[in-house]
Amino acid sequence: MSARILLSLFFVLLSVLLAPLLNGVINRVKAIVAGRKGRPLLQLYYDLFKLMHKNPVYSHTSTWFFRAAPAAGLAATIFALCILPFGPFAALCSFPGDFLLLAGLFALVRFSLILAALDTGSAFEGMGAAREAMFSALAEPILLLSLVVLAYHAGDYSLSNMIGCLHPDLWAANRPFFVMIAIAFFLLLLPENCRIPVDDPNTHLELTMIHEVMILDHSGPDLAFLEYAASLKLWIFCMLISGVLMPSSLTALLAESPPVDGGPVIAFGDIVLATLHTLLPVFGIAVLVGLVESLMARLRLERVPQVLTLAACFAVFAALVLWR
Amino acid sequence: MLILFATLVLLLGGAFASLFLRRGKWALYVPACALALAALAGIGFCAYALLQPSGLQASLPLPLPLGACLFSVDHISALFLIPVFLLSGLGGVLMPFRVRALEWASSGVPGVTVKGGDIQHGRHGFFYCILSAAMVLVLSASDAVFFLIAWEIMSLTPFFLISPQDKDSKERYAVWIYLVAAHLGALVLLLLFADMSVQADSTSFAVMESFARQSGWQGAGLLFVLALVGFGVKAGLAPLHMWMPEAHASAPGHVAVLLSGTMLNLGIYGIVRLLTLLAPDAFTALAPDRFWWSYLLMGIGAFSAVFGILLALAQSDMKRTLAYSSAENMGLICLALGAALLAGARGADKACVLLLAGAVLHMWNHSLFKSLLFLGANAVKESTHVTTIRHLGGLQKRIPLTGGCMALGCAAIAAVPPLNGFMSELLMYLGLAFGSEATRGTENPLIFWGLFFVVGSVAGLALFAFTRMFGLIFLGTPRSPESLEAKEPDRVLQSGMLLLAVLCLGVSLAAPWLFSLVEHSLRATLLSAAGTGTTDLSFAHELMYWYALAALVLLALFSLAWLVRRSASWKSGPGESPTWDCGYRYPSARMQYSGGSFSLSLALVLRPLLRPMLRIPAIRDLFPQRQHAVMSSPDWPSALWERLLFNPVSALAEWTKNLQSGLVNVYVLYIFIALVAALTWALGWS
Amino acid sequence: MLIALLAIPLLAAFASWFIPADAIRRILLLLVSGAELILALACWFVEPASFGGDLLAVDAMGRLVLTVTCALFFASSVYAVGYLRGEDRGDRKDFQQGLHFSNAPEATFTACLLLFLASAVLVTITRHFGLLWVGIETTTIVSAPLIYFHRHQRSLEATWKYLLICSVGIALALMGNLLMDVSIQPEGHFAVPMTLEALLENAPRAHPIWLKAAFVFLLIGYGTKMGVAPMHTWLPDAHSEAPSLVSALLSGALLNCAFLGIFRSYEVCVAANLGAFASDLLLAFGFLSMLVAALFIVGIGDFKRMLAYSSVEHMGILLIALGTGLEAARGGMLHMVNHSLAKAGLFLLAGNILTRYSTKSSHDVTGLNRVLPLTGPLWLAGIIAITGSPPFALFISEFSILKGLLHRGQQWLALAYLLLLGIIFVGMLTPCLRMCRGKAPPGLVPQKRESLLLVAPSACLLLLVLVLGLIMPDFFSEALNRAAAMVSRP
Amino acid sequence: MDAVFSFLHHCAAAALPAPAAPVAGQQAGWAFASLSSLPSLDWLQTALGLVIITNLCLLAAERRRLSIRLIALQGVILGLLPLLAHTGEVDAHLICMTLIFLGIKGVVLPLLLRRTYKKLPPQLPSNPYMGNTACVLAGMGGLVFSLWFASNLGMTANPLFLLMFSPAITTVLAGILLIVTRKKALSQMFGYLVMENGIYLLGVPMIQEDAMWVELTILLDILVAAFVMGIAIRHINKAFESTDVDRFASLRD
Repeated sequence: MSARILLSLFFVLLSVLLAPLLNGVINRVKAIVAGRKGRPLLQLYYDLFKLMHKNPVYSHTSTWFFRAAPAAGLAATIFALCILPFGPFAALCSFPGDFLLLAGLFALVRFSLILAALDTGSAFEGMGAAREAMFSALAEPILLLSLVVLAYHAGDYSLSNMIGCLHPDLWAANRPFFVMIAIAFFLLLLPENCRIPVDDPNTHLELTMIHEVMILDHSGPDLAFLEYAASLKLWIFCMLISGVLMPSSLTALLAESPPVDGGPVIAFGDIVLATLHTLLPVFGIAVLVGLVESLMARLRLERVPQVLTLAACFAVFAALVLWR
Repeated sequence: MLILFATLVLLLGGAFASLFLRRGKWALYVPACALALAALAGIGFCAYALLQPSGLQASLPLPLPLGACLFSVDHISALFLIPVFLLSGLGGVLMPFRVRALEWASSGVPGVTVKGGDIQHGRHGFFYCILSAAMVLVLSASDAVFFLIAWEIMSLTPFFLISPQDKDSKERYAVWIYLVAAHLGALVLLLLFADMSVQADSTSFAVMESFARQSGWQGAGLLFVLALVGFGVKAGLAPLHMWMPEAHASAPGHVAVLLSGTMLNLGIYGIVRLLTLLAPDAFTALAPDRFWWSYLLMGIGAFSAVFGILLALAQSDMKRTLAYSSAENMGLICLALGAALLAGARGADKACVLLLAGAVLHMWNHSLFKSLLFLGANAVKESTHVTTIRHLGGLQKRIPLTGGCMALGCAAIAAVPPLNGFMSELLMYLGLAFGSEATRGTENPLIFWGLFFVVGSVAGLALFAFTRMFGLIFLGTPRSPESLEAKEPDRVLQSGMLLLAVLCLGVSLAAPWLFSLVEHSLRATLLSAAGTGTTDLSFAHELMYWYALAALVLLALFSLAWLVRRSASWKSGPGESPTWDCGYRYPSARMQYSGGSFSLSLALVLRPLLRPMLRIPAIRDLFPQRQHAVMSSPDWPSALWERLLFNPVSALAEWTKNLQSGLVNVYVLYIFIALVAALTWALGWS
Repeated sequence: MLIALLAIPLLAAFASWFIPADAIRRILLLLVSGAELILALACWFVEPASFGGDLLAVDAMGRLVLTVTCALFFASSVYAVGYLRGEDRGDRKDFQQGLHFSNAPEATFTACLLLFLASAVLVTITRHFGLLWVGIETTTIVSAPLIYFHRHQRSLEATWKYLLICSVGIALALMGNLLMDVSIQPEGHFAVPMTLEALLENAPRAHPIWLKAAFVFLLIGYGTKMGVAPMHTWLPDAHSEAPSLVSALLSGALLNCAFLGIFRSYEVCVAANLGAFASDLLLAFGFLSMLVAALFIVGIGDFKRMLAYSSVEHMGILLIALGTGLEAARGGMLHMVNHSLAKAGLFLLAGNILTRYSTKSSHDVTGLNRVLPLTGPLWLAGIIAITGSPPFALFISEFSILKGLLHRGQQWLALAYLLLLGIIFVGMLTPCLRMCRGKAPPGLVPQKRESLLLVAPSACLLLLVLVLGLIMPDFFSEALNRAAAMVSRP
Repeated sequence: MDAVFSFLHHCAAAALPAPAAPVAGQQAGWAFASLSSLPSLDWLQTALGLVIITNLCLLAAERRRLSIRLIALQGVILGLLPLLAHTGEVDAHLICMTLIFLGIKGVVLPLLLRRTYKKLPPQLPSNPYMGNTACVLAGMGGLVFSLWFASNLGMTANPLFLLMFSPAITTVLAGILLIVTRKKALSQMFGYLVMENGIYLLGVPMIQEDAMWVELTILLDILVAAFVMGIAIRHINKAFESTDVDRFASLRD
């Protein structure tokens, strides 16, 4: 097992560990803006830990879909994490066309979640499922379009090469393009991760909720899996945006250093630097999400598609900019 | 080639044996055996044909009135033949049991057949075999007249199969619209082949192809449009799909398998075959003045895909949902073909191969999962006698095996990894991406991106449609007594579904090998003109390997998570409780989200495309009466035909009836007028 | 041989007036029609000696029509045996108007049938224009009593219309014959014998404008008899009111005879280098017929009238085929044969349906497949055949006509042709499906067995159409070629 | 009604020589030596003019009794035509034919019609579908059409044909018009007879040519007889209690 794979594995583990922190950051930002002290940063870790030791309760109507869905969702999300590059470092599984698989894995998550929600036979969860299905159906093509445009730009079809190793000069040459793609991603992040102008993650009983209402009946480890998978998904989106926004100086370094057998040698310091260089924007985006959540009110349901339309517009603009 | 003839003889023999036996179970078992044997032999034959370097040819000395009995099976035919054999064999094995179940259902008592039941076994078996044989003939015919005859036989026979019991006016309408569409489509093909055979002065496909190479067709564009319309009707491409929901919804399971699993493919086959006849190197060097062919294909494909899935997600009947989604999938295939044409013309070899392979594989996959879903729908219908979502629900607890297979099928059709549906769409996506890259500097990337977007939206909407269908029918609580008492179908149907489900999964596990198989046969036929081996497709193979691997990885991760969960909740075992009712004490099954409410919000968002019709009663009194809110989304693209074509013609015909007034004087007046007019014209004629 | 062909039915007709027993008369009918069929088939193997120059002589086209006529007549007479047995004597209630009516005497009926056969045979075996005209005129006279077999008001009305309109047509055809005689006369004062041979010989010197006028009169005149729109108006009435076997003969034999008249005139026109003019006229009337038939078939209720309009359509197709050129004409000849066989079969089946259901409305006939287990499927097959679907032979002929049209470079006409075919298909299929499917109307018990005499003739005819669609024997193909070559410009 | 008819009759009689004269003049102009050698050209032209006049009178006539007389008149004129149109020697064949046609057209058929008419129960005359004036005008239109048509035809071997053509077509068209406009079955038979007379007219020059066309027109007459005897009297009246054709329009779509 080469060092590179070990490195990738390490970054996957790092992501897995750090992902729930994003929620804490967002909540802390919201609290600060609202002038409150707020929950601890590590609140989600505590929650997850507690839920893992709770006994699950299942509805009479539910079937094995209900039980399998959280695990399936988590498995798919973790696999998605495996094909996502960590900054300039190639992903654990990097192959041409993997960005398509990323979208497909999101679809798998959604598929299992929706079915689990419908499995309870509750009107509320059915409602949530319908909305989730609707918004994600509208969001999926936009995500795909943004990704394919990125691939077009890179001339390569693996995420690791598309967003992982953007050369700063190249980035600078196409700055408007990347900014627009990033905005499109950010606008997709909001509905896909149930953030405020679209959805409110804090309440459970509103008739207008989407994601939270879908998982009303889950409990114990199942709920923990779902929450965890959600935070991982948020992490993935943040990583995508940071990958698009932040060209890595390491990439230039890698390109310049002569390849010694099995690839260029990277110094340990560089790795740490690049890691920080990647993590910072990720948390920066979390801060941004927190700010948006604090400053905006939730949109009426029928206006949510407008957010998606906006995202689509940015993606199309980006495509046009690139094509021109 | 002898094997092919043997399968044909088997099928025909089964057909006539069945006709001869007329009634009783042997009238169904004999054709079932024949179909199964023919399927085995046929699949072997396909494998053999795919291994041959070039196509196989043969002819029969049957004095056909205009053409000749020429057979030719090249790799394209073989690729299309595989699902035909597979599904006709499967359907054939299922046939006796399905027919029996239908008869039991009509008697109302399980296990009891009404004396002199209303299905004529012999006739049913006969036409089933004939339909299979005709499909094989269509795929192997290499002569225009022979092809047309086989085509029309294939188009006509389902008419006898769609509604074996002939129960209600809905089924009758289905039969009618099916036959009308089939024949009108065939008439267009008649014009097409007549013109081609006049120009080439021969009805043989080989001669036509060489004619196209040497002198080229006059009005090739028109011919192409005719082919697209004629074959598009059969493939159920969106504005021409009006027969599909009716016929597929009415057909019993084993017939629907043939109709949607194989017959639609033949429409695609026709388009591909005609492309090779009209422009033999269409996929490698399409002339610039024929680029609009590809645009047209893409346009129709995109339209069909989008409207197919939109209409599918608004249906209240599960079989209709499935039927509309066939329009979607055929649209996707058509779109990929069009994109491949464009990519090939622009020199984007990789994209062309990927798109074509994606189209072929998607055709296979569609055959598999659509058959699976139709069989599942049939199982639901047999156990509950309804297929409307309104009356179903909670079936998973009652028929878990059917439910599991259906869930797999739904996941496959909704393009969820790691199943086969996503596998072929993956190739299409990648092909489109490559196409956009290879055509850098032209306006084509925009087209490819647009298609990419369309495919993406369709996939998203398919997820919506099929989670809705599956979730509302199989999950939750039963909405009616019928679904409360659902029972698993018989073993044969169960194993049929299981087989298809395993195949669905197996195809995605065997993705790399299947891809290279398809790639080789495409290179030998459609892409033969583009020097072989120039394009490096190792990346696509890599992707396919990864895709096959992804299934395993996902499984491993899932079991890991499952284990973690089990160990976490090990201590006292899970608790049981009713679904949380949000504080309302008497929740009932009727409060669940229904099909209409599920798709309402999306239908409203997509109002301009879907044109939903809402009828929400206003509540006025203090004590309102029982009211019904209805959402329906009429199929406006096919209603357009009715408005623009059928209604004016019948109005005109109504008016014309006045001319036959019954008065003999008027009749003689007609003669008078005709005489004077003809005489005048005769003098004026120079 | 030719004289025998003529004499046998004539003698038998006279004999049948004097035979008292119905059974013997029916056997006589069968025998005569069988003998005629054998003689007609013999014509394929032995070239029959001509009589009186061209007065009685058989050519390729005549032989084709002759064979079809005799075959149809044989099928109809087999059917007639079963049919007449089922017709009860005396008064009975008319199901439409509730009035009582009785049948014409069976002796008259049989005699008229035989006379009809004789006159139709005369038309086919003569190459003389005058005799042709006489034959066609005689068919009109002798078929009128056949139509008026059921003596009720509607059939009387139909007979009246048939007689009046057809007589006008016949008169116009005579006028056309006269004009042709005039046009063909060379300088000087002598008559040309009106045999085909002499006419063809003299045609190149014919006076073109007179010949044009003659052709117009002949086309309108014989076209009236043939049921070409807009002169077709008698056809649905007569076909729907006549007994079904008479309808079968009218549609399958009579129309062909009239077509033969047009065919011969067209031959002369082609020989006189007026082919282009004549073919334009033929195409115009052909398409008009198809159009009219299509519009009348859509939404029609009466299934016998539907079949009648379908005859109008097919006559239109024949004219189109004739006017289009060699290949199409070949298809046209085939089409004529196929149409006769299929249409006669359908009419015979319609008779079965009518006796069982006692209604001609396709709205009231339901569950045919259950009520009449043999007639029902055959009826459906027949409708599919007559609308030109493979594997039936009408598909082949329609396809070759289409090819002919395209060969002439008339894409728009080809398109119109297909469009009309499509409309007609939908129009005919709709009532047919309505009839075949569904539940039997209350009070009708499904019949387990049907009389073979009533089903076998049409089954055989339809089988023949099917076989011709899949296999084309060489000698038949040769005959078609020769017939088509008669009207194609060299 | 009678007054109207007599007025029309006079009108027609007054108007006819005018169109008839140009007919003769024109055709005399085209006819060459052979025609002018015809001994009785003037008589022939007068007879043709009379035929046309009787046509128009028939179109104007309302009462069937009058129509029968007019048909008889026309029949006599037509029966004499073979003699008038004859160029060579008068032989037995010609005399025979003349007698036959005179007998059939001038005597037998009118008598038959009369007998039929008498047998039918008396009925009020029913209005035709087209008024008298319109009928006559339409007949004139037919005359104009036939003249135009004849002017476009070329010369024939026997100029008599050209001479006969225009009256023949006029008569045929008038016959059809009669069938179209009349309501009574019997009146339609008149129309048919007139039409048949037109055909006969064109056939007259052929009598000396051994062509059997004119003889064939006899068959038409037999057809008419069959009509009148078989249908008009025995059945229609019995079944419908009327011979108005608008009573039997039940067969329609």
